[in-house]
Amino acid sequence: MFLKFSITKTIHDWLFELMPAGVAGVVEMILIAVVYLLIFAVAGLYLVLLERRVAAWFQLRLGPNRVGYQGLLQTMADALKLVSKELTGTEKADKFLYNLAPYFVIVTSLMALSVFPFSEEFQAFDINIGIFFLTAISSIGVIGILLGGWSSNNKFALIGAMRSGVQTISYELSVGLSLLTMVLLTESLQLSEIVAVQKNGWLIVQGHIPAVIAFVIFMIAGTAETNRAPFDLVEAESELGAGFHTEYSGMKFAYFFLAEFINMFIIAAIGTTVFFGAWLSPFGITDSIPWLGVFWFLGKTLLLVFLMMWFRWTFPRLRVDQLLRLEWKYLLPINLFNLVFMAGLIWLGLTIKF
Amino acid sequence: MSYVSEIFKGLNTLLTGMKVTGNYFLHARKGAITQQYPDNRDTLKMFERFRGEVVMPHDENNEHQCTGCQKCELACPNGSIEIIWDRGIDEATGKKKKKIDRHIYHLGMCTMCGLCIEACPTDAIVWAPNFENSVFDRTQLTKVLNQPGSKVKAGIED
Amino acid sequence: MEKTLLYEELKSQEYFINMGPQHPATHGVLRLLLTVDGEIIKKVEPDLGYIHRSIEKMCERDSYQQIVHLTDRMDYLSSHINNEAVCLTVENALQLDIPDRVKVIRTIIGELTRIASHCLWWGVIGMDLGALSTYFYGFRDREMINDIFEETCGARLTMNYNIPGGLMFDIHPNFVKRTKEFITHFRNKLPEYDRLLTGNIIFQNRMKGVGILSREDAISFGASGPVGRGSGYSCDVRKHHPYSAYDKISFKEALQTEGDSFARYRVRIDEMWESMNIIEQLIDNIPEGDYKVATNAVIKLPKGEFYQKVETARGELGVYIISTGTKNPYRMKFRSPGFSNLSLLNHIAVGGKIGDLVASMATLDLVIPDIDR
Amino acid sequence: MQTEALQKYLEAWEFELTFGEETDQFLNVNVHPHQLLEFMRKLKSDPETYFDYLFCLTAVDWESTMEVVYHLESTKHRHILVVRTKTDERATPVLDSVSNIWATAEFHEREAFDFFGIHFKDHPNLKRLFLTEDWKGYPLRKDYTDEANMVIK
Repeated sequence: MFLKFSITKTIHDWLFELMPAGVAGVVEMILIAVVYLLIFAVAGLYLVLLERRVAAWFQLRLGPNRVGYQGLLQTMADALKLVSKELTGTEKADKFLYNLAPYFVIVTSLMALSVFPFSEEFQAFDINIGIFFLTAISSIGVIGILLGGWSSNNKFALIGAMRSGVQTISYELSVGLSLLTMVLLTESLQLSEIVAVQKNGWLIVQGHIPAVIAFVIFMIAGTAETNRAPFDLVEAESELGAGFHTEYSGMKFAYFFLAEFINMFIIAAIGTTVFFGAWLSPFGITDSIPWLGVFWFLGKTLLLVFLMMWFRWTFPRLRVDQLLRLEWKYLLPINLFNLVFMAGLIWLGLTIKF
Repeated sequence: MSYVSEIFKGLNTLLTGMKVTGNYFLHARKGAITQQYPDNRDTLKMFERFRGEVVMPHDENNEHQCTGCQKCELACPNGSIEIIWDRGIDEATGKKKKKIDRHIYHLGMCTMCGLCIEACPTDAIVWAPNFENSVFDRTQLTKVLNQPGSKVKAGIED
Repeated sequence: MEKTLLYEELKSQEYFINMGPQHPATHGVLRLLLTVDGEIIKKVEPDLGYIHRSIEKMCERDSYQQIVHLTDRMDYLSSHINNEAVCLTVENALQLDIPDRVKVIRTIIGELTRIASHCLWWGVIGMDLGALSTYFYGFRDREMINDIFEETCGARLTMNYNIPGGLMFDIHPNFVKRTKEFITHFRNKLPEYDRLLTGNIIFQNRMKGVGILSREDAISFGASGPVGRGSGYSCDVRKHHPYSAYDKISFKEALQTEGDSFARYRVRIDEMWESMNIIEQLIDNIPEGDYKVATNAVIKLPKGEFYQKVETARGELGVYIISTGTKNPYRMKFRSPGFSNLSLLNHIAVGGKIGDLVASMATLDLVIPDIDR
Repeated sequence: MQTEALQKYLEAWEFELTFGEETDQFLNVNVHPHQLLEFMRKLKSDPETYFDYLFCLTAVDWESTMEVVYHLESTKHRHILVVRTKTDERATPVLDSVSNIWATAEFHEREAFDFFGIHFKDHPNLKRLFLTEDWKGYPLRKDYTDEANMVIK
């Protein structure tokens, strides 16, 4: 078990004092799960709100500002509405898969969250294959999308699902390769190790040119992997209506919707961890106060999230063949070249370390 | 080499676009073009020529200027105006004269074309800048324009 | 033997999609029956009539003044130009001498209408291609024009400002000032349109080489307006059959020769510049005079046939009146630009992807009430 | 070509044509339905006339006869001609389709079929365009009545 608790050390000790070790372990797991679920249900909702407000500011509007102070409760109200809505569906849908699909999507996106180092102590699982785990998990979500699109017995949904399959499989490569480029620097897949390496300077500084290239590719491919504009062919409102979730309503739709936003958070969080030193403060200005790490982590992540929102509200959508051309003709060759470039840099010892 | 320059050119166009939206984002505070409608009701003022609905102005003596000539009814393309009239005796001259009983206006059928107001020889009906025309029952959209007990102003001839 | 069987199973099948009548890209209640092979379009068949009101039949029972307001409801984005078309037909038939003031005001408002329509189109084309912010930027500028219209004639969209014989009432005193303000504002904002969308590499890739229409096909399909001009076919009615004040001003006809969606896009952007030039030529010297000439309360057209072409924001609108000398037209036909432009959709969309269909449909700039008269 | 010159030029052709009055806005020419297709082909292919742009195609119900009116323009010479053809048959008037000469005629002829019930021979896809397949009658004909949907003033 790769549990690492310090800030919650007291709870951990108390639990193990109270009951036998096996039971305590299970109880502890459940506690972690509940805490993470709660935090990220709320975080997902506020990401939705953030997106709506940011979109409004890009578009000369005000955005939701009615429910609560400055609309802070707007998405809560939306969630309540979605919970109370009737779950409609197509009659000829493959019921089992149709109902299963949303859980695939939401569960995988929640799973990925568990490995992030929010601060030095606040990390649920610090597994030694962290990066690998993240890339593996984040691509499972596409199964949910494929299932949802295929089983809802709707042609628009089917087209959306097929596009999603094509897109995620292609862009998975770029995400993996650009992370691999950085792993060359850290020499470890474990997230806590990756952060530890960055105490000598964030990886984007350490790796300079190839790191910046890797970051740009990572952001492009990451946006594509979360199916967000300009790569939102899966939903492509003006082409496919609502795409793969055309036939979903109520809470099932909300799962897809929340998962999209949590996925966006995940991509931004990976970017933060790998390129921008996770919870490390710039130049170590707040090293003496460890709990501020959470603030730095979230701050950097939200900046990247904002960048993705900026993409979304500026760019038109690609066509499906252009999407693939971008990946196979541009991103992948550059990425492979970049990998060699980075390896060369490390071999020659040209990285910047403070 | 064109491969590389192509990429840089492409990225450059994308950044140009992001600069435009980013600029709007930074000036979002004062740049909002939308209105918070029910809140700004007090300050919201329509232009004077705004076509909201047809009304018949009455003066303080409860007198209007409609002689019941029915030109508006004829001009209306979709039958939104109905005039119910009879012949009454003019008090001043003692002659028989056309008099409106009810000037009925179906707001629900009106397309705001303004032909009735163009056609009116005595300017008895005018546009009102009232735009909040929604009601719960469609029958409420049928309005009687002349107030009860009103009569035509003296000396109005068509 | 087994190999062919496997091939039979793997062979792709064509399937139908119903795009519309409720679909975000069809901008109204247009229904397209698509035959698709995977993502590739094999056939597009429009199904119309969801909002057909039979305006032509209604015209047969209406007087000539009343017909004008029905035309507002055809191509509602260029309602003023539609009104003008009917009024011009009636005025030509009656051989009325229209004051210059009316002609100039009609031209200015017509060009403002064109800019407003193209602004909306620009916002919507971005939205169709997934760039949602353009919608609001386009609407911001269109809103200013709508305010000008509202101040002058009381309505924002279905204006009904023209009557046979002139205008319903004179322009508002603020009209000139506001129009000038708008022109200065829009001259700053139009380059922004280019920076945000025109230059964007994704947008160019989506538009270039998509929905190609050759010049011969454009003429054969009766394409007009920016669709025809995007194919290098000079079809501007304002140039070839000038009406109102268009014969007194100088302007360039926006022409592109590529014939693809991007050419049509460029034509519309260029047209906005040209429209601003036209307005600037006219706005400072609106001649004094009457804003209408008196007509009979009941207009009776002489026996005969009258045809008038005008250039709306979408192309050539024709008004064809057959009169038998009564107060109603015997037959009234509107040759709407959108109807002809829609008929070539199948021609340009086949072979493209579903995304291409959306892109080419956006550059055709269809307004469904214009097609479903 | 000017109107008179055009009329002269057309008169030289071997068709039974009757021309409209001089007061008309454009040059009107009546052609017999049998000769319609041939005449139209010649109008388009002859380099002197070269009417390549059919900008309006419509039908008119003259109570006893059905008439189809074609407005033609040449994009090269910029002259306009109105071709009209009449048929006495009212129940199922049949005319030749010009849709293989001008592609735009396909939709316009479908519209005319939809509202006037004029059948165009050799039309690639002649079916209701605006109205539903099972619609009874042809609404723009003068004798069409529909109590439910029409408001008569």
